[in-house]
Amino acid sequence: MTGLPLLSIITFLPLVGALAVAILPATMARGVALGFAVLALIASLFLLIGYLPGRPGFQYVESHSWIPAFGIGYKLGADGISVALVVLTTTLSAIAILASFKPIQTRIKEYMISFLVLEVGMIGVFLALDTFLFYIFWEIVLVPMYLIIGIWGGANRIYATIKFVLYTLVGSLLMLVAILATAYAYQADHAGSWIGAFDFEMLRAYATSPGFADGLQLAAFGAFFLAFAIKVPMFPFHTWLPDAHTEAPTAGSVILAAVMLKLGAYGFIRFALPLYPDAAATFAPVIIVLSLIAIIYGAIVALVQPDLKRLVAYSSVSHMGFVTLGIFVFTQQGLQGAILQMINHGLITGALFLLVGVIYERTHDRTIARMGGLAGRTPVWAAVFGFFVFASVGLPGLSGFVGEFLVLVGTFQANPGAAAVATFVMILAAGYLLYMYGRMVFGELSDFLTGLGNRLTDMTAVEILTLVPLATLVVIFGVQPGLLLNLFSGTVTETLDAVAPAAPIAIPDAAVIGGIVLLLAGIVARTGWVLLKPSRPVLQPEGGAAH
Amino acid sequence: MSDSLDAYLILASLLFSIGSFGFLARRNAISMLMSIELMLNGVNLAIVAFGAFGVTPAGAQPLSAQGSVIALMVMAVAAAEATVGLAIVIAIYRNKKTPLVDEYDAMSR
Amino acid sequence: MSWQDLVVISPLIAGVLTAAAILIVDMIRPGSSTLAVGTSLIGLAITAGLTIMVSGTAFDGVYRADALTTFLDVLFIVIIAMTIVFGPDYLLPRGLPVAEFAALLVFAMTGAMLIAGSTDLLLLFLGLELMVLPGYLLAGFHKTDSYSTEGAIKYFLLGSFSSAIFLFGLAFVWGLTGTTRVDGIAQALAAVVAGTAPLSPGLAMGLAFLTTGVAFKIAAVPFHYWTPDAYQGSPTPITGYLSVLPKVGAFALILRLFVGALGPLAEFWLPVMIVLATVTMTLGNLVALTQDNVKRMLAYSSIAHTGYMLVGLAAWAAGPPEQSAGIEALLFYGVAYAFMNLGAFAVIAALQKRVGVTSGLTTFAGLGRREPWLGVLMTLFLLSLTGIPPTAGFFAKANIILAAVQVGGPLTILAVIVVLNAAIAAFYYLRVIVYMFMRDSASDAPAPKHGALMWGGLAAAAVLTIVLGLFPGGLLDAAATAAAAITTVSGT
Amino acid sequence: MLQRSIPIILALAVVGLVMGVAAIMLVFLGQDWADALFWLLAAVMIGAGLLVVTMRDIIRCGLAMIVCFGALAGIYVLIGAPLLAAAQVIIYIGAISVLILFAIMLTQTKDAPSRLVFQTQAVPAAIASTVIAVVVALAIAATDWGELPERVRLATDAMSSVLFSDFVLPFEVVSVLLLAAVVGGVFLAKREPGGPS
Amino acid sequence: MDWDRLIPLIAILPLGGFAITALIGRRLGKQAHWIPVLAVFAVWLIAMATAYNSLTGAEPFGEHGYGATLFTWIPAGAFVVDVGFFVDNLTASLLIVVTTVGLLVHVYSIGYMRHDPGYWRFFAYLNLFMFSMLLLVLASDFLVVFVAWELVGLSSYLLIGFWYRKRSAALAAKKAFIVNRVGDVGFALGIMLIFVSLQTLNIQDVIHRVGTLPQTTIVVISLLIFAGAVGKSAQFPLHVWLPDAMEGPTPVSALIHAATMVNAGVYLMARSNPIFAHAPEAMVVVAAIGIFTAILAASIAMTQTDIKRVLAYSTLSQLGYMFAAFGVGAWTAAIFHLLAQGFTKGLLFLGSGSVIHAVHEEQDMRKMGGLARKIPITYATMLIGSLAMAGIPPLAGFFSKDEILGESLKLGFIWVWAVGFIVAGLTAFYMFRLVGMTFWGTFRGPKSVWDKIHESPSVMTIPLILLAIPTVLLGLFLGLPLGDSRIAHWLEPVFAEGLHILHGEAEPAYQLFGIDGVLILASVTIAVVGLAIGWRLFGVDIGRIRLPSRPERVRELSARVPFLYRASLNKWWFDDLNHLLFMVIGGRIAAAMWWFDREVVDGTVNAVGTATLGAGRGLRLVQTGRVQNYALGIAIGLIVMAGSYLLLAGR
Repeated sequence: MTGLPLLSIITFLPLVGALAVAILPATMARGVALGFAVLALIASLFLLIGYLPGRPGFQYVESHSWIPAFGIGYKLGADGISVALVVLTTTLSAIAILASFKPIQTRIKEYMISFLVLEVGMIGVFLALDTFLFYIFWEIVLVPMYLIIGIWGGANRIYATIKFVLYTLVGSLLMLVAILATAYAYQADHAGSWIGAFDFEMLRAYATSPGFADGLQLAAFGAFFLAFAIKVPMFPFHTWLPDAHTEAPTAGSVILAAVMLKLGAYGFIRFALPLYPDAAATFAPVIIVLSLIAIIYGAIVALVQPDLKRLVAYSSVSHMGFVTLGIFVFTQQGLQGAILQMINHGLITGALFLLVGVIYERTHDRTIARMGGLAGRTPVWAAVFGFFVFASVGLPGLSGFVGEFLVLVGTFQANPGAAAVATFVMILAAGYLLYMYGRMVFGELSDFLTGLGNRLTDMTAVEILTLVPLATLVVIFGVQPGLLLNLFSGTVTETLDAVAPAAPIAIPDAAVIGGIVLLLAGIVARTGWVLLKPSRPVLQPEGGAAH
Repeated sequence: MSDSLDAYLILASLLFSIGSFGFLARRNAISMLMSIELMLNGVNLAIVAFGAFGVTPAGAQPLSAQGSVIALMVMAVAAAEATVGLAIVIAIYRNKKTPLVDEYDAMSR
Repeated sequence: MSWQDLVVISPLIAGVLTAAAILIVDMIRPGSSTLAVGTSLIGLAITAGLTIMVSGTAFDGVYRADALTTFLDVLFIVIIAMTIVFGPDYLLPRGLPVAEFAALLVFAMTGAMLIAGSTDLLLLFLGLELMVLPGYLLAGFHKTDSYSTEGAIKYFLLGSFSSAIFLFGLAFVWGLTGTTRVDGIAQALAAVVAGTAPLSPGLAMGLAFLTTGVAFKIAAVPFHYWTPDAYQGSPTPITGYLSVLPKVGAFALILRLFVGALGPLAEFWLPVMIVLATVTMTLGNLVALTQDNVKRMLAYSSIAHTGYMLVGLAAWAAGPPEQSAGIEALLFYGVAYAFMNLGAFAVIAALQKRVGVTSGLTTFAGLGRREPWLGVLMTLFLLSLTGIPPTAGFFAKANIILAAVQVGGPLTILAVIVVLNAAIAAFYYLRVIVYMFMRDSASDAPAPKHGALMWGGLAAAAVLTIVLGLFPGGLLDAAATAAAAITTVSGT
Repeated sequence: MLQRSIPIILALAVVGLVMGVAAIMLVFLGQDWADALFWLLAAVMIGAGLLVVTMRDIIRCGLAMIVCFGALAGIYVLIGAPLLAAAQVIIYIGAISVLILFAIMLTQTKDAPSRLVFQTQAVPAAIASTVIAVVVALAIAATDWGELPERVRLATDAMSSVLFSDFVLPFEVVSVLLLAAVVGGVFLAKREPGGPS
Repeated sequence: MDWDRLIPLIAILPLGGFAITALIGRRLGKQAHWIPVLAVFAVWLIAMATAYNSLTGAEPFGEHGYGATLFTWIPAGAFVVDVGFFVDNLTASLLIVVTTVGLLVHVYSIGYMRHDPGYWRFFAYLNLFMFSMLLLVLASDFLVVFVAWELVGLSSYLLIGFWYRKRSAALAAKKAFIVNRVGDVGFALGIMLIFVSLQTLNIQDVIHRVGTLPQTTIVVISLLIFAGAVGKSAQFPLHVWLPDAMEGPTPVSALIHAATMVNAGVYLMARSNPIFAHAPEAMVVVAAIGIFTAILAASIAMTQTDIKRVLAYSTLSQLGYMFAAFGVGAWTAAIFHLLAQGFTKGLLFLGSGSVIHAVHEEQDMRKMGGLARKIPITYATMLIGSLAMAGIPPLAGFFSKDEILGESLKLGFIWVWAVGFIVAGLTAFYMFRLVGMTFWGTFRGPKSVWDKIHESPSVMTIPLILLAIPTVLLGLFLGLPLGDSRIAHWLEPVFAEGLHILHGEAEPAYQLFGIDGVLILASVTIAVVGLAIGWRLFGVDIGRIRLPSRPERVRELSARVPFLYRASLNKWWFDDLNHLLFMVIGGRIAAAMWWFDREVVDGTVNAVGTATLGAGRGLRLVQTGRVQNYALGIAIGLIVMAGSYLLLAGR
């Protein structure tokens, strides 16, 4: 490779941008921020072009000793998955920044800084090859998002943002313990030398042979699982998501849905599977059951959401369920489909949130029931919205379909029953999305919207500009998913070789029954509790709801 | 009787616990100070007793001498503490107009 | 007493002289804060220089200037320097003298340094007293303020009570081992461990009293009661000092006493330490959740941090004595904790420059708007206290956890408890950020002007907080050598 | 009036009892006088101590404390540390007690002596301190100190040599300690011109 | 000719037309129709050429058709999906119907949609549909078929909901899409099962290798594919969407919901016939569902008053015939009926559109009557169509329907024949009920309307005439000579293998003066009977033949069978059932789940928070502010400490 540390450049360009924004006057904040976001995007495109899909292992690796005392290194590297996700991140960050030009009018400097720092963290997560470095980036992501939701968010933003951070923190801190324990296990088995104890490649090599002790594997995988499951989010750790999505500003929701949810799935693929294969195999049935629950449950709950953003949020739960499902059936199609689904979900849901934002800008309302007949008033918006709604429904020819179908095929090989269950969500997805679309776009213009008069304008050029790239990508990946699939097929094979389940994963009745029993127990217990005393959100500082 | 270490130690512990009782029970700041002095004296008695009866390990200074010196130091420390304590008592007395500690509860929870 | 001895203890002498110098200068030119600060900084610089230069043992071994001593001494000196720097902005508007403030601080520092270096029970006790006595006085430094004096008397009464307890224990240990020397005690106890001598009830009780006394000084639950009141009442810069120096100093005492002297009995007091650590951090965090006064909240949080540090000690006690990871983690944590906590309190002090400004949460409402830089700095310190990378606080915690998992067994559970506590703690730290950035300011009074010293000190704290988080390597090595200095001794 | 003097009566009773025992031991059992003296002093010390923590009038408490320390000094003599006894008399009775009495004078309120002597928690306090006493006593009793059969008389020169060889550093530290205490104490006790009087 | 370039154009041209019109159509205004119409015309030419060459067995098509791969769509390990086309005689036959009807509908729409503000949108959608439908027909890979399958669903959604301001239209569109999805789930699962068991999705490979699979697997696969067909072809129980789909503009109903899309199910099964051949059990199911749908729909059609809904139910009924035919193994007959219906139904719907146009967008037949004089061309063409539907020789409908009935009887499915026989009668009846109520008798609408009624413009009538031609001649062309018909020759290579597997030995020879003749007579008779009853009740007015309509008799008869009448009127309450099941009960479940999510899942999270804070609130009470309390605490702590140390020492 060239001597140029490309990955570091991609990762830290936004940071430079943040500093620049901090120094320069607020009037220039927007431009500068966008500029650096675009620079990062361009840099990441260089990576995309320069990356050679065929080769195994990582490319553009940069490795420097950082904390020699513990063998912690600054190590970045890219494989197919990282490349795809990094480009996704840079693209959507740029779009999100552009999209927040108009909506964000207060404290624009702080906003842009937070956003750029956020981008640094996300890219770092996708590129880090040192478990410690990974954790650091992982946590860095939290703070800017916390501020973005908490400062520029909606009415109930503080409750939402604190919930988001605390929830995520619980998981990630346990993951820290797991990372350190793993490192120590490695060190203890290498004559007390810390060298390589945090180096992902070394750890992976060790994990394949001789492999970590079972006890450690189970415990550590458990911790990783919790951290990632909360981030994905998997049922039943998903309840921070609707709140966060609903309260976050448009761009925040976009990034949250498009990239941050992917961090968890990426973590599963990059770290949890290769490092603890046996534990992963042991956990798989449970995770599959949880994913199935998430897929169906998310869709069903989405059916009755009065709030537009909440509906999309629950649809995310459902769609991300496909991702985790695809990962843990341990089949080529499943895993490839999962990764594809990650990217597609990023593009589609991101776009959906942008479109919701467009309407929210004009109406300052997200209640589906108050909308209606937008097709007549804002035809362009209606058309674009329809496009992405159908992409989200999983219409063939658009990218959403391929990922989902691959996951289903992969699942079918491992466990037809699971595939059958998951496939039924095709109906539900059509159900809630078309209900929402028809309710908002068709019919006569609702009284509420009529009341807005000519404030209800169609999309502006900038808004269209933010959506065009997404739409194009959705079509391209729908017609030529090979572009992506070939990118990371090699990596997928490597990962799967690490896990390599002997037989198709049988979901033990115990897992299913256990899950159901837990649900019922939860219902009973909680109902009792509710009847005893109605609980209200308490995680918020007194008076937190107020602006 | 007066030749048994235990007697002196128990005496010391008695003094110590009497002092602690005073500290726990009295309301007046100065009474509490006095109680602390009692406790310290209990400690001193124990130290001296150890010094008088303890076996000096080989090569060390005679235990009795050590004991006395330590006791001396403790006295000095007690004196310093008394100084500081009384200064603080006087200062707070100026603010609160009462020596009764259980009325110093502006800060709680 | 030889020339050599004097050289070895020269840092202490320098400390005392500095204090004296400050007082004398103040007599010549009364009330000149700049002069006082200047004198003390110069004196501290000299002290630091001496500390770094000298090494060896003095007074046939009762005082050792080894790596640990140097490490801690430098830390103490920096802490005091920062506190002095933060002082004037708060003291002057309230008509409090800077000179006595500085002098008392330096006295306390000398005491802490003495603890760091002494290997003799009596000397340790005296150092402890020399460290805390000025503390009592400083707590009540704002003598016309009823809160300050109330905090002071509570601190003093309980403090001397615990001193008496500590002394009682000391008496018994001494009486049973016949020596006040740390190494001597260690040998005597080694005999006990070896089984040649019994672990008598008397000794056990002595240890119990010692532990209690020390636990009080580091504000471990259930001996923490003085902390919230004393912290809340004291003048804010002094609160910062109180939350750091006496705590770290007491930990120095713990190192010398429990690691140095009682090391052989490690697995005997290990269970107690584990329980103490768990209770301490949990209670500290839980109660901190409910506080609306930031100083009081940070007081409880400091209790929690004590718990984290105790985990480091427990990690050492549970492992083989020569494995010093736990001690290193403890030392590192002490340093990180010192800077982030000082910084946080300094921000509060800066806010309180205008007399009458409370330390309530509402004071912070809209700070991000009114004084963005203070807001950002506070955020940084709070994040570090939370343990969010890339800050010193994060690496310190990670280090503690790493030490714990290295031992494994019950300590792994302790590590999990630590992280769960960290999650709880996040709530109340973040809450302050909520007020600073997500609430609108109650008062629209113009922001007071802060002195260059204040800014300098804050900058230093901030830089240290970040640098220690990003490049902890150097400090890690220092901590390693320091820890080695003591573990090797007790290992034998 | 009656229960006001209960503590005094109680203390006197203890003293009388012990003195009686001592007298009996001396006269009838012909024991050596040291034991008797020990009993006597112990009795006085404990009794006075009890008075210190129980009496209502704080000035009398102070006086009782002096008595208590005096008795302790006697015990020091008995145990063979006359020099320390001297120090006790000088430092405690001479300095600290007087200091305390001054403080009492300074902080006497108009309505002193105050209504209530004890905290509401006097009973638990009593229990707690008793338990401490019992625990310690048991521990002492259960421990084999391997002590000498009889007490060692302290050689004064030995003490001085120890003080100025081994304990020279502590000695110096103590001086610094006192200095610091004085500096701070003076500042704190000094009446502010503006402050409340 | 370079077919590899040409055939893809069949699908690509409409796609291009769609893209261009969608992007710039708005500016083109009333000229927006040119691009789409021309595109479809070009497609028609190519398709005809292709069909001709294929049917004549010219190279490269030959006997068994010709396919080519264009590009690889999904390369995922073993799961490789190629996009390519495959043309054989079955494809060719479908191409003829789809492109012809499509072209005519396009032309027709120029007139029909003239005054609609969404003119350009309409043509864009139509082209999108053409693309999807042709892709469906041409695709050589099951997954690509599935893609087209969904795309036709999309275009149907868009076109049904074309008049989006009408809430009913929007709902109908949604209903159509979702109900279709139910079938698609089955289809998708079938595709997965096929891949997992055969490691390929190429249709030709699959149908040639399917025999190697275990019986049960094949049955499951065929049932799953059938599920997909049921959805798309609106068979019971997924038939509910089609009548509602009439909310769309009439040309749409003609093109999508009568002539082409709804036939996709039959096409799919025919395309994968060997799979079904291996699964007789599945075939029986197909036959049963098909014939049941036929009678069900026919029974409903008898009482509907909305002209388009009547036609819709007749469509259902005829589709039921096709399924029944396929189920009994009379595949050729099924396809024959498909072709015949394609034209006939297209004609009838366009005619009804012309009628509706004439009476100013009125669809209720009770407000019509006597239109024959006002709109003669429409009348004539629709009369032909109705006769064809009724199965009056020698029109197309007669041949195909007769073959279905005959085959089913001869293949031993007497019950299918019996029901089908009744349905034939009913068909004739309700078709002439329609004609009678619409064209004969006296006009029942407002006078003002009557005066303004006039024949539609030629751009609309010409397509009617053009469609009438195949309606008349197709049967003669394809259905003769009896027993050895041309259509049979066409499809022989497609079905031979499957039929051999199914029936083994060749079926008995055709005997005009034997059983087959009897059957012909029977079906003609029943058709005439039904027709006669229709005339008797609703009147007739063809030249000499005149009868008045007799409403009171109708009322009397319907009163005689009250239950059946109400059932038919209320479509056997299927919509109500679905509403109850999915809207009411489903809604309840969803609401309950949301409650669960808020109170249980999220509630637990919050409860943890509450508990933690509560603990904090409790513990802070320890901090009383009284020094002695603190001291006591310390003392107790000391005691505990001492105790524990002593205990530890004790061990």
